[in-house]
Order: sequence, then structure tokens, then C-alpha cells
Amino acid sequence: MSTLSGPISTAKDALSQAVQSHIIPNQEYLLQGSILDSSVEHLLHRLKGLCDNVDTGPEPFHDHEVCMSLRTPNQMALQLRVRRSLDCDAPHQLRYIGQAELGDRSRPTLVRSSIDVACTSTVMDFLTELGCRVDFEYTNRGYMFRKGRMKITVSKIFKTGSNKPGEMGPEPISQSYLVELSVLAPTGQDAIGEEMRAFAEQLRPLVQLDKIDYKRLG
Amino acid sequence: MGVTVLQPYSVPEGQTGPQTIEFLAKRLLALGAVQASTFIVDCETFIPNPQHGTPKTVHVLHNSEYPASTFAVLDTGTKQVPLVADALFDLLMLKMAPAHTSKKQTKIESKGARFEYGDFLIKLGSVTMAENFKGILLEVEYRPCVIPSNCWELIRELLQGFLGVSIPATIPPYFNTPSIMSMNHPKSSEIFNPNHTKQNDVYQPMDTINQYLEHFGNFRKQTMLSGGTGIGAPLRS
Amino acid sequence: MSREEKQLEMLLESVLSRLNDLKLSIGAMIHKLETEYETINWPTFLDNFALISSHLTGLSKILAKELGPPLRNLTVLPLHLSPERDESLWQLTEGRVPVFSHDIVPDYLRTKPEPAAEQRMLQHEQKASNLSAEAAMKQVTQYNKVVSHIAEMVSKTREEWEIESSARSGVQQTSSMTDTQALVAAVGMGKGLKVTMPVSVPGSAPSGGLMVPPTIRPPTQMSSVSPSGVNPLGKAPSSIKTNIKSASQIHPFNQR
Amino acid sequence: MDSLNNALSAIKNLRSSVGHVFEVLANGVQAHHGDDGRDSKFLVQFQELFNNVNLNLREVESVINGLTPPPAPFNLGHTAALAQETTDERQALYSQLVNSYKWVDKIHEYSFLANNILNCNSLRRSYISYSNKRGRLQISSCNNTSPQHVDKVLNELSLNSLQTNYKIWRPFGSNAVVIVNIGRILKAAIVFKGVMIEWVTVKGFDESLDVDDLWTESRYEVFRKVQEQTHSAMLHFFSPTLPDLAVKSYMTWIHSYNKLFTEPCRRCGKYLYNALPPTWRDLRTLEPFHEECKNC
Repeated sequence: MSTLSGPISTAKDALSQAVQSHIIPNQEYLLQGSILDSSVEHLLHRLKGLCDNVDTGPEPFHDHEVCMSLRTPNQMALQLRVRRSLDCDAPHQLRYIGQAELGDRSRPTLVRSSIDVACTSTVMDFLTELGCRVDFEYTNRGYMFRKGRMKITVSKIFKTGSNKPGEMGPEPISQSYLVELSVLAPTGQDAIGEEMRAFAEQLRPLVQLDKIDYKRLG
Repeated sequence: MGVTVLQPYSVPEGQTGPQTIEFLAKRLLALGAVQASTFIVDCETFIPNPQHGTPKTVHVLHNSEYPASTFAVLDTGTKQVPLVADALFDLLMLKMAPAHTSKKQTKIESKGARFEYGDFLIKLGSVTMAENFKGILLEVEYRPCVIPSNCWELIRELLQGFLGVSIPATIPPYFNTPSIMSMNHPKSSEIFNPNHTKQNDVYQPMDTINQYLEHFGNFRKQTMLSGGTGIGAPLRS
Repeated sequence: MSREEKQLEMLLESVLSRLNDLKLSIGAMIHKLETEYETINWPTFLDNFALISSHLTGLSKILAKELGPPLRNLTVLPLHLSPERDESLWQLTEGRVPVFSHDIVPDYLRTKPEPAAEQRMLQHEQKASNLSAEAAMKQVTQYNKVVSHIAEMVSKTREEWEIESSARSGVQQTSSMTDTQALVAAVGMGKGLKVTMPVSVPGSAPSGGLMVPPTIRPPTQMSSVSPSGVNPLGKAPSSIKTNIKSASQIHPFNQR
Repeated sequence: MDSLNNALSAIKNLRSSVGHVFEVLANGVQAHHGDDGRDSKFLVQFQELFNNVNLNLREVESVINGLTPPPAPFNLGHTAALAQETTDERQALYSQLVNSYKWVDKIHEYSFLANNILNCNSLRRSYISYSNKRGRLQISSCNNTSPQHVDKVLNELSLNSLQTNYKIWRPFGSNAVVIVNIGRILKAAIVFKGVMIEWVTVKGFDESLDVDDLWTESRYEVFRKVQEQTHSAMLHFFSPTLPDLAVKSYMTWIHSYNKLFTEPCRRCGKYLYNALPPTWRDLRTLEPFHEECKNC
């Protein structure tokens, strides 16, 4: 019978093929910085002019992010992040972020491996049952801009779940907004780094977007 | 997205699986169905390394009907946690690999031809586990309808029509379990109804996956019980 | 080194081509003056001038930019001088320079200052020799005084400028490194976030689904046995549930 | 003006004298010239007259010389229009008149036929009766009603039903579009004009149906079929005299589709026929039938 003659390719095959042909965006190129609350308006204005969403204006977002880790004996803990939107209907995002590679001076951005997966809301339950434990969590509220492949977020980070329910509002981490410039790209597209550096240069006096070494912060 | 019902079909005595499938396909074509490509549903099971105590297996399934998705079910023994995610979830699963390993010989899949008959979608799947033929699993989807209990009669009539066997009038037991989704459903607390089972809920792609998982489980058990020889045994779960 | 040479070559080439253009246009003008002096009118004459001046500016532009190594750093050495007539030179210069002798080299290669400059030099030297030592000393001290005064003024303004600019940069301070580090550490590693959590996270918790303390549990339908704890965000939980539920049901992969 | 008058009278004199000359010439030699020498007498008379003509001509010439040419053309008033062409042949009016007469005749004929046919058929979308007696006073109720009235009718409907919910939109001015969800079975968009149903689109529960896109068909065969049936019912339930009742009974009828998948055909007792459930609902009893079964 003809119906069964051809091999039926499985999803797994398709995936491994995609991995081999480097079309899966699994590298995140990242620059980070911050801006004081007082001058965030300046930055937003500048971004409005620089970025693609001129006609629609910046996209506001309000997300809740939980960082969990899966600990196994004699191995490094696997960190997973779950992010969900608090202001609109969107699937939850499950995200794996690998070790950040700083690279030498010639490398314009931080590079880290990243797997971004949209999933249903059961993901928290799933991870908890799997043995993951919550490390920390926060909410961030701010604006997102796009410029080509680049994503620019300007957001305020808040602590969540303060123990006293009567407390007023969420407590911000600092008096600044976090500014992140990132691109999710397949492996081997390092050229994007230069593009990002050029863009960061345009924001220069307002925000210093830099590679920030996590190890030194610890 | 419509309602899907899975129906195992036992291979008659003295016939091989491919023969039976061909026979069924001919009947479908005679009925006026049109073949529209093929399908595959595969299931891989990850079990935790022994030192991790409690057995929590993770089943990862793919359905060619939803090519961009990966379905995962975490089985703790007492309850099942479903998860639907992007296909990239497979890569994430590899990252978790140290904690869970895949048992290759339990990889099971159902694949075959896919027929369209009016608004029905009929799939003739031959189930193989580690390349061994295990049985036949029919999938019937009625796409316009979203409530299982509404269209069970329709599907039953269709099944009886082309299988030529009588199908029990009651809806398959899967649909009588309390709906996992409905427990989380916001209205469940407002109009709490103990009889609110899956059959009265809006059908989800996850329900198809759960049914496959259930039937795959049966096939596996049967393999273990009969030592892999029980091909022709009736499979009424 | 070879790159520099190549640049020099290119520079010389372009200068040469400009010079040729210039020469041609001057030649054309002279020719016109000689042959058409009866019929030529002012506009065409001025056009010719404009042409020449444009060539000149082009040339000076090239020389000013000096794409390669600065030409002024290069020296031209007459390697071979002879009083005899040189046929090849005669041809090369279109019959203008028949010999490359000691007479003409100082003019052509500028080994000698211009006559006017020479004259002025002589004048100054004469003047200097005529001055008495005392007067010279006086003039020198006066000159020094003036120079130091000017230097003082310049340094003062510079200081002022620097103060001003630093003050301005202080006003424009828009980001702080410590805040950046705090934020990145918080987002990346949870620094400053873990503290607010109760010291729960039991190390060997059984699989009860209660690993996330209710208070920090996001207010979704995380688990069927979720106690209806304090909603940390003060939102109506049911509405959130509805939204998320319906979204995940109908368009599970609607990326935003 | 005087000189002009003089000139005119001089011209008249010249004319009459010339006329006299021709008259005499035409009469020829006559009796009163006598018998002898009449030729010469005639000649003398002619010469006399001719001199007269000459005199008059000279007079005319002198008078004309005395005339001053007018400074500008005379304003002739309406008389200028006299110069324009007025002949029928040049106006091409006739053929146009004939054509329009033919058309009027045809329209008359067709409308008469149409009227006859429509009178035989009770499915009238408009009720402008051809008979003049039930005049035009009644034309008010169904095409052209106030939005408040429509809202009221639809609100009554939504109060009456549990499983069906209604959403009213007015995307284009006053005419309403109602999106009806019937159970978890189907969605229908009903386009109203006043209280008259103009169009119905039926789609599945999981298909999107928004006001911007009312015209694409459902991707499922069964709902395309149902849409056909709703259209025929739309004609059936039309009643210009009681538009509210018509809409209500139509809604009741369409609501019976909440058991589209769960009721077998009343005639053959089966659920499926050609892979379709019974898509027809009887207009009065609301019983389900397959399309193929309803007429046997």
C-alpha cells in the first residue's frame, strides 16, 4: 500500500535537523545597563525615535518571573525561568539560560545559550513536581522596543510576595530602570554583536550598555 | 480542533497487521473518504535515575497534527501534570538529561495514513514499540465539535459503520474522569458539579495526548504481561 | 611599509593627473590668447580662468588632505647634475628645460628660498646685528612677559571650562553603575530577592506540590491542591485565571 | 438716426424705381404707346426710368457716404438667437425620444409581469403592495426602525435564553450585527437592517467570527450546510407586518441548533448521512432532519 511506503518523519527528526542546520535561535546576545527613574523619560523618547515601532509606540509589559533550579547531586544546578504576563493573555514562557560567556574585549556583547519555550500555564506545577525549587522571583514592568532583530526592554524590577499583605505596593529593587538590549539568534551569527554595539553607542550618554560579568557581581 | 476518540482495533485471527490496515483503508476509501497525507504520534518516556527516590516518569509526546508543539506528561503515581510547549522543549529535556534518562526500548509510536471524510478525520495507526508491531489504534476526530459528549454518538456511528463491529454505547472511560483542566477552570468553583467530567468540557489537544498515553500504556503492559506475543488479544480498556 | 609606498604612489599619481589637467587648461588658454585674440570675449576668457582655478583648488585639496605620508616630510635630492644638454629631459619637459645644471636646480627644487624671502631675511639679520646687547635683553624680557601673561590667561579660561563641563556632566548623570549592578544581580542571580522569601524551600520536601510556599506562588492555577493563599498581587484571582485559561486553551502558541 | 432713415427711404426709392423698370420691361410695348413710333416712345420711357434709377442710385450712394459706421456691433437682443439652427433634423431629438419611449414601454411591461409573479408568491421581502389602496402609510416598521427598538427586541431575546448569548455590534451606523453563540456548538453572525434579517453567517465554536469579517464561510462542511439552511429559514420567517415576532421565531428556530450533534434524524433515525449530521430543523416543530430526508 502506498500510504505506508514513505517514511514518516518524526518530530524528533525534524528538530535534530533544525539543530544541525543552525536555524534554532539558541544564543542570546545581551547588553545590560540601567537608567535612573528621573531620566527614564529621556530614554523612552530617544528609543521611540530610534526603534521600529514608531507608529505604535512602545509596547508596555508587566511580567512575573520565577527562577527555579533543578538540583541533582554531584552536578550543577539547572536553572530554569518561568515568565508570565500579568497584563495580557499570553502563554507562559519557560526559559533555560546557560552560563554567560564574557569573551575577550573584542567581543561586543555577552553571549549565553538560551532556550525559550512557550508553554501552558501548567508549567509551574510540572516543574515543581519534577523537583525544581523556587530560587527567587520578581515582577518587572516597563516597555519593550524593537529594532530589527534587537529587543530593547526598559523595565522596573519589583520584589514580589512581601510577607506583610497590608504593605503598600510592590517594592522596587532600586531607583533605576533596568535596560536590556538582546537578540536571540542561532549559533554562529556573531555579526549581530557589532550591530548591537552600534545601537548601544547611540544611547551612550544616557545609558551605559555593557557586558556585565555575573561572576564579579556574586 | 475537534473531538478525538481513540479506538483500538484487534487484528483478526490469521491476519497480519498490515493486512488489516489495508483492509480498513479500502473500506474507508469505498465510503468516500480521501487520503490526506500521513500522521505520527510518538511517545518517549524518561524515568529518573534510581538514586532520586520517588518514581516520577516524564512522558514526552509529539503529534504530527500539532507540529510546533511538544506535549509532556509528568506522572507522579498519584497525579498527572500535563504540559504543552513549543517544540524546543525537547532541547530543554536534553538539558535535564542528567536527572532523567530515556528508555529507548519503551519508545512507542503510532503512525499511518490520515483520511478526510467530510468533517471527520480518520487516522489508521499501527502501533510499534522499539520497531515491533503491537497493534492497531484508530483515531477518529470530528472537527466541528468541541464537546466530547455532544458528538460521541456521531463518532460511534461512524466507527460502527466502517469497522462493522458494535461499539459500546458509553463514551470511552477516559472522558468520564474529572477533567484536569476543569479543576483549574475558573467556573469550577462557582458552579461546582461533581459530574463535570471531561466529556462535557471543551476538548483540548492535550486530551488526545492523554488518550494516546493511556493506550500506549496498555500496549506496554500487555507486552510485559504476555511477553510480547499477544498481538491478537482484544484490547478493551 | 609597502602600504605607505602604495599610498604615496597613489597620491603622486593623482597630483600628477591634476597637474596635467592644469597644464592643459593653461596651455589651451594661452593658445586661445595667441590665435583668437581678436575674437575672444570676456565671458569665455573668464570661463577659462574659472576652469584653471577649479583645477587649482582640486590640486590644493589633494595636497591639503595628503592621503598618504605627508609630502613635506619627503625630500627630493638631485642625484646627478650635469652642465650638458639632456635630450630626454628636453623631451620630458616639452622643450622647457634643456639641462639639469647647478644653475637651475636651486630654483626648480627649491633648495634656495624665494628671492623675496631671502631679501627680508637679510633685512632682519641686518637689523639684529645693529641692535645693542642691552636693548636686545630688554626686548626679550618684555616679550617673555607678554607671552607669560597670555599663557596665564589661556590656562585660566581652560580651568574655568573644565569646571563648567564637569558640573554639567554631574547634572546629566542619568545612570548609576551601582544600580546597574544591583539590578543585573537581582535579575540574574536573585540577589536581594531571596531575602524577602520565608526560609522555606525545604531541602527534602516530599512531592506534595507544596514546594512553593503559598505566598510566593503565582496566583494562577498552579496546582489543584493550591490553598487559596494570600494573593500577592492583590488582583482578583478568578479574572486572571479566566484570561490565562482561555488564552492557553484556544491559542496555546500565540506568541506575543 | 435721421440719416439712417434717409438712407433706408432712398434704398426703398431705388428699389421701387428698379422694380418699375423691370415692370415696364416685362410689359413690353403696349397699346398706349400709340401705333407709330411706339418703339422709340418705349425707348424714351425706358430711358426716363433708367435715369430715375440712376438718380436714385446716386442718391443712395451719397446718403450712404454720409452715414457714419456704427462704433460697435448692434445689440440685437433676442433676435440674435434667430440665427441659430432650429430644424428638427439637426437636433437628433427624434431618435432619443423614440428610445426613451421604448424603454418606458418595456419597464411598464416588465413591472407588470413582475407584479403578477410576486403576487403569486407570498415570500415578499418588501410589502409595498401594488394596489394603491393599502398605500404607503404603513412603510415604517421593518426597514427603518429606531436603534432603541432593535435593542429592545434583541434584549428580550437574550433574556429568554440560557445557553445562547448575544452580542450586539453596530459597526456601520445604526444597523445592528448580532453575534450569537449557541451553546458550545456554533456561532452565528446575524446582520440586521432595522429589524429585518439581511444575512446570516454560521461558524464553528472554535472558529473566529468578528465583525470585520462577516462573509468568509466556515471551514467545516457541516456549518456551511447549516448556513444554507439558515438562509432559507430567513426567507421563511420573514414577515413584514410583524417584524418583531419574525425575528423572535427565527431566533427560537436557530436556537434549536444547540442539539446539532446530539439528535439523530427524525426520519432515518441515524446521526450521519454523507458524513453530515442532520442539518435541517423543521420550521414549526424544530425536529431535526437530514437535508436529504426532509422531503421524502
